[in-house]
Amino acid sequence: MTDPMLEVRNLKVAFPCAGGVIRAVEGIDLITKKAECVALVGESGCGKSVTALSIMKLLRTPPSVSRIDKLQLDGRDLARLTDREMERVRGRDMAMIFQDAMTALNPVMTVGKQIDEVYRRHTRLSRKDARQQTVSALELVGVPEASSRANSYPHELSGGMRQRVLIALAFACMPKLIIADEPTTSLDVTIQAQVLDVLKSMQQDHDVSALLITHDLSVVVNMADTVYVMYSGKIVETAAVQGLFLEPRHPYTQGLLASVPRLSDDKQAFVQIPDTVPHPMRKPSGCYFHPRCSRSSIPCPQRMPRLEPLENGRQVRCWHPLHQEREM
Amino acid sequence: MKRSYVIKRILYAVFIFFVVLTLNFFIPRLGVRDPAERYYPPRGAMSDIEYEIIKQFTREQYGFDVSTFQQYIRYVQGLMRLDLGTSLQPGSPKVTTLIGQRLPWTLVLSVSTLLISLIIGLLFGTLAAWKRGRWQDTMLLNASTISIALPSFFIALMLSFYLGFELELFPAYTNPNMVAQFDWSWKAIQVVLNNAALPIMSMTLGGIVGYSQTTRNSVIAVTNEDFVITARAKGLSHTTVLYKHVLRNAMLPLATSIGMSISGLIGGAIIIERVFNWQGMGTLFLEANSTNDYPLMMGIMLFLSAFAILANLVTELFYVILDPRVTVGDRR
Amino acid sequence: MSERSVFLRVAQRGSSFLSLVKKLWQHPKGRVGLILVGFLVLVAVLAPVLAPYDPYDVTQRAEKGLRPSLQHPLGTTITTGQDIFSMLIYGSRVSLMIGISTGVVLAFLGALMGVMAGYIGGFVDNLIMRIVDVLLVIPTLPLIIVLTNFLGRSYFVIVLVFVLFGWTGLARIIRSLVLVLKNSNYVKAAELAGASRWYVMTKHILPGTSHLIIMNTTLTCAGIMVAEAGLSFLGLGDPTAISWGKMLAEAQGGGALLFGAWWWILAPGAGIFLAVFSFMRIGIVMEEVFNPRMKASSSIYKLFKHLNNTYLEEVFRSMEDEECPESSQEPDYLDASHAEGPP
Amino acid sequence: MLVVSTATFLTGCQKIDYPCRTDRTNTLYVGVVQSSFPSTFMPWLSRDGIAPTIASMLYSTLFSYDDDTGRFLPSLARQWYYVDAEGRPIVTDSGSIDYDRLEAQGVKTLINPQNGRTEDYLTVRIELDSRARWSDGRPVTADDVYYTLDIARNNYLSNHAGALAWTADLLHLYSNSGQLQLQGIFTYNHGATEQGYVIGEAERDQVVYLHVRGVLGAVTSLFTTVLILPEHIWEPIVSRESQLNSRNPDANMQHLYQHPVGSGPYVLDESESGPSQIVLRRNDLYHLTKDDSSPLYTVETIRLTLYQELNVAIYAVIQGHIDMLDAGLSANYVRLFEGRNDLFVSVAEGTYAQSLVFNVNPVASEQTPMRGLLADKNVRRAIALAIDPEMLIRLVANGAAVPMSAGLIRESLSDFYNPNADVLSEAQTAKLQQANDLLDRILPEKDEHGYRLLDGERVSFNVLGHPGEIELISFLEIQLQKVGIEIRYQAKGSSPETTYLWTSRFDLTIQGVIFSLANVDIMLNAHFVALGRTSNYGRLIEPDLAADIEEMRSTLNLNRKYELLYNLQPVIAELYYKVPLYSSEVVSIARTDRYTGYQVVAGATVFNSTNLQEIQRMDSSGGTASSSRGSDVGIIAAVNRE
Repeated sequence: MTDPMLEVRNLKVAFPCAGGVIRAVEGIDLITKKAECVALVGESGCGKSVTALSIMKLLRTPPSVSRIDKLQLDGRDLARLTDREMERVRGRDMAMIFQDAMTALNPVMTVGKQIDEVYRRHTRLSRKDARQQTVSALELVGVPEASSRANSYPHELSGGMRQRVLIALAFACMPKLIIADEPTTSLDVTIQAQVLDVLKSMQQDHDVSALLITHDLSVVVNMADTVYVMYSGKIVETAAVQGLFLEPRHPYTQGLLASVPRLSDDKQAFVQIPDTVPHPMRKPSGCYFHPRCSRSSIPCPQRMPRLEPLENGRQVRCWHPLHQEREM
Repeated sequence: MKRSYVIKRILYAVFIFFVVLTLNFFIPRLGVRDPAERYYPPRGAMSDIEYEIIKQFTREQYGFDVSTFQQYIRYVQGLMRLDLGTSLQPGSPKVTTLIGQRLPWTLVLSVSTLLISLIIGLLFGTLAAWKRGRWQDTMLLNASTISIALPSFFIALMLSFYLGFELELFPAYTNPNMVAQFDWSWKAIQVVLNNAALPIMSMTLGGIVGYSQTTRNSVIAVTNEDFVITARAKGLSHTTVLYKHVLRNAMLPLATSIGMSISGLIGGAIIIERVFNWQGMGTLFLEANSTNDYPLMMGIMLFLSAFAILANLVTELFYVILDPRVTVGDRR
Repeated sequence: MSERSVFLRVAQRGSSFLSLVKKLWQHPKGRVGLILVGFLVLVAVLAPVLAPYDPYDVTQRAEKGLRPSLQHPLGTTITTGQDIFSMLIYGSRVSLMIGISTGVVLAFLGALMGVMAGYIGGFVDNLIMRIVDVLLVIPTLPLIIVLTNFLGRSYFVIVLVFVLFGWTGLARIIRSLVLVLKNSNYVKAAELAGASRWYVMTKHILPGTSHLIIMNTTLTCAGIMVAEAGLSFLGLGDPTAISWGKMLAEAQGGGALLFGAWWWILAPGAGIFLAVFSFMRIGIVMEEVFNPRMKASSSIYKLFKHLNNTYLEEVFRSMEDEECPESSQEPDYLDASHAEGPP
Repeated sequence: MLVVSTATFLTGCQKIDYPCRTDRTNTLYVGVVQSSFPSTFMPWLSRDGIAPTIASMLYSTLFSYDDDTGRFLPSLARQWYYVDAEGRPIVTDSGSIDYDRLEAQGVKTLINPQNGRTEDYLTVRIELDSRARWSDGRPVTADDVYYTLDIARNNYLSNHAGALAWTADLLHLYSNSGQLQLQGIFTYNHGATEQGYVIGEAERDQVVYLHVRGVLGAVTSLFTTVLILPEHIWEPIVSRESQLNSRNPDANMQHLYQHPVGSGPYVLDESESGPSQIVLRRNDLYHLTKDDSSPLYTVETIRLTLYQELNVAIYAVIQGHIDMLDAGLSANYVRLFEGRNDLFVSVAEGTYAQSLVFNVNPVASEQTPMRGLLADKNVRRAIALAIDPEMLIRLVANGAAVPMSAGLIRESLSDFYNPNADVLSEAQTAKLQQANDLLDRILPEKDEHGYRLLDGERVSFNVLGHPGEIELISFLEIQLQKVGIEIRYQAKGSSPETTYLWTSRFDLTIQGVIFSLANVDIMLNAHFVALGRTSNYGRLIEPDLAADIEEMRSTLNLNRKYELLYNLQPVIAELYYKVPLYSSEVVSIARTDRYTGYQVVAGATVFNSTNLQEIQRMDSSGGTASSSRGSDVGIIAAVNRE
């Protein structure tokens, strides 16, 4: 078994604010192997993006407070790095693709320049060479007429192009890990597919590990190898992608799957999970999911279940996990 | 696209200028039967007939002998030749000459005020945004409330009193010899700086706070933008992020407020010039007011308006460079 | 984008004036502002009772240039021996009167123009916005000086001029808010239900803008007070009345600086400061009350200063799986009145 | 950039000595308080501020006038006298004018060239000083005098020539048909010899003959007020098309105004003068000298600096930026200078009197019941009695003033002052009693506040004044309360003529008057006779007074003139039309660390021609020059009052 590329142990993030503390992430573990694509799935507000930012160490200490037992990238302990050292890791060893390319790109800087910056920062390339690299990086992600597009401002590009620029930017130094935070949410469906293709081929061609953060299970199916399902700051289920889709063990996962409309199986009703994610400051007692859970029983409102290991490295956090009952 | 935008802005500025100059032409003509009335010299001991002659002479001299429309045409033609009219001061100096004499002195004050308050304001504002919520930030917030509540002329009086009279660090009032004996020598420049110290100080105090506040707010706003996180995710250092990404974008709202203060640059020093007896445009305007020198007053008004229009236009065009997103259409 | 949401938030918090005052009172800074304004109004109204001397009495020549003492708490003027404390008290009348009356009239005009421009749109909007553009480039102070020269020096003229040329700022803000409101669902619903333009304007749009107007009015009042003091300082105010600006002008003209009579300058300056400060305080607090985001963001940092580490550790510990959290409820020592999301 | 600006800013923080503090030259730095300097030096046109002073330093009059004694002192001219038909001087053996012979032999009947009518004239012979030079080196000749008087009287050439406008007799009157008529004098140029007057070949350029109608006052003021212009400079430029006018923007005319060529003691340093500073240099060609033939004026260079505010100027004196201040200060400031031995405080007797004027005869449309009340002499008298001048002097004028006689002639003019005219100098309590007695008879009814009622309405007057006079009016308010009359402050407009004097839109107003020997004939005429002609100065219609003033003004006999002046004072006093309040003293300051030897001159600040002649630079090696001025000239012209 290869060493994990990224190993996160017991990440906790809280946002103290007037009236209490927002518990954003409550002790999650994540492992990404080399060249593997791991998906972190959950509804909005469950702490996915905070997790991503924490891994990049991009959260500022006011307003957030975080604790982590272990943060290792390719065997290197990131948790102990100073800010200065961390700067050298970001962009070179791990990079991030953001959700909305419109806001994630500096509006008053040409896209080429924004990519140049990465090379200028992490390599010893001259200005001219950096630009050459930029152009080829853009070509790699399928931007036509890359050398002239490099001189465009973000607002002059289409949404898909912008997202490609973001991908090029993240892959510029061929990092070991890519964190993609909802990389396609803001795009049209057709373009989504194109961009996902680009992302996937980039990831696989260059053997880059990826942490994909999304709420969209269809994306997960196409991209991911392993899936972590997150609910209200906690991991509720982990599984390989097939296992999870075929046989969800947590009621929440089941709900998520059920809420995705499927053309193939029209017998299955389109089900929605009732209510919404609890407010991060007013989480229910016991299992956070119990108010919305149809299987809720005595222990559920009292105690939080542990993340129990199952077969095939699967894990689930539930008092009443779904097993074979599913067949019935 | 950009060119058409630029042309549009220029045409609009010209349009506004025409509206302003028309207003400027008609305001002194409102509510008086004989607009030349304000131009007649004091009657003194003249008899009716004598005074009639003088009035007639004055009407001819100042072009009131033709119809209002023709007067307007003449006025516009005069402006085309950069002629703002003739002052009622003895010797009938041209308004433009008088403005030319005073303008540099006002610019000494206002440009240095602008630069100093901008530089310090940027530093403080960035610092406050950086140290958001700490004492530096709180202090700035309180300072901004206080500085608005303390009118600049009061600050000026207190500075004049304390630094000028009590400590005798700076001249409490401007020495007019400074203007008369100015010869570009190092010594003369020193004298000017020495005299300008207190007026500049009293004007910068408010300016610094204002710019700090604007800078702070826009830096904070920009810091929360996604692209700043992107920049940090690229591994850029704090300072690079600050200079290349945050400040550059934070400059946009700041540019508007700089544009606003440039347009008010000359007229804004009126009260301070008065406190320190600084021989600039402000005192010229007040002199014109106290001697009822209407052509001079209206000439200065038009000049200030034109300056403001120009400053606004330049800001808008500058914006095109600063913010590539601005192309077509009105930002407002 | 965020502006829009702020506007809507401001607009939707429509409630009565009284509850607004109540909210201000509950806010510690707002309370200070309210008390100060109330104090100033009281001083202005009771000026004849409070003033120990007749401030217009220029006949006390034996008492000239006295330093502050028990008899004259703020001393007397050098030129005429007027009691500065009494002048200060009477000066509040002019400041408050001009400030408040101009502020209120300005609010009406600015709101009217803004609502018209925003709601009717089209030609009216164009016209009003062009007027705004023109007024924006004409230098205000020189223009006021010109007009007082033409129209005479009285407070009526000053208020008139302030109103004529001061409405642009408010009108622009109101216009942007109205543009947002116009597209909001309840206005659309009213329009679909066949409500007349006038009805929608007065019943839906105006109430929606009322808070913004009130907030702006307090800030305008403060601004007008400074402007009035400036005009009086330049000798363009009413020559017979006592105002703080005119007191400063007299102090300067009467050689207060030469004689070192600091009390003569400090007193009216303090008056101006107090009045403007109190109104600004109220305005700023209103801004916080209507737009709590601002407050929330700044209070987080305050919170961090007083952050209790053991409490935080407790929170983190409670996140652990092993220790089942019995008390997921918040301990109340970090309690504040507002509960808001993270920035 | 930050570094540069910080550095420059810090250099600005150093204390810097101003050039004048170390200036070793004989340069007098003078501060002037007004809004702007004259940019042109047209000697007649501007009467405001420092302009006449500068004009009188750049140009010269024929004679100067000693206001205290009524003597003429030589300037451009050495002497003048009336001549008889044969050109012989009409003087007594002692050299003074022989009035007996003047009336008998001096009058000559001539045809007025303008209207063809025959009129009576006197002939004046003026002898110019042959040493007098224009600053371009040319001699001052009789032609210059003729030219000056010609254009001064010609309305088509010198429109509104202010200096002459005051001398009513020299004004050009229009008949109803619009025809120009000359009144007063006309010059008699080269035809003098044809008329039989003797002019020697050698003195051709120095002798001027004038034909003067019987208006002595006009002539004397002409001698001492009209600055003589150089014909050779002005004649080519002044024409009917380009008139002499203060607002004439014609380029040639402006050149003429801005590059003055005069005959005064100083010349303008054009290169150094600007909008905030005027530099005058001593004219080397100036003909008058001291006895030891050293220059009459000891100060070589005068640098006038413009200050817009009095406090700024005082600060400049205290800081040593300037040596003296050409501005009257409030007596409040005296306290500031106490104990400073580097300052000289000049407290000079004032020639300027504040008076309270009643609108006794408003135009019909402005008549109100209250103004009607003012037509009653007893009401005016009661008001005059109620005013306590001592209190006003002590409290309003801060003690720096002297009481003014009700006859409006200063007490210090002891030869002319009539003590009988001082009708208001009793004890205040007695005066108040009298005033109340008088008013009780006219207005017996009072309201609950003690104010008198006229037909059920409170007797209340508005006093027009500028804001600086509010204090004075407040005091009057208190004093008039004691006789049950209410007065209120009313703001004056910017121009007295258009706002109130001409339109007679006022009840009472504060007016400063100067009645000096030099102008008394004109001013009394303007203030008490010239009804409808100028402004409301003269809306008092009193035929007897008018007749006396007219005679005083037009008599050929100076003795008679002064006798009439003496007799007029009680008449004026008893009319209570202009009630004197006080005459303020002129307080001014100068530094003593560079110059010494200051004199106090009546009615003047420290910056006056006496001081320019007397003061000495402390470290100059000039020594002490004697200070007597040419005393042996002008004997004939010297006026003997007896």
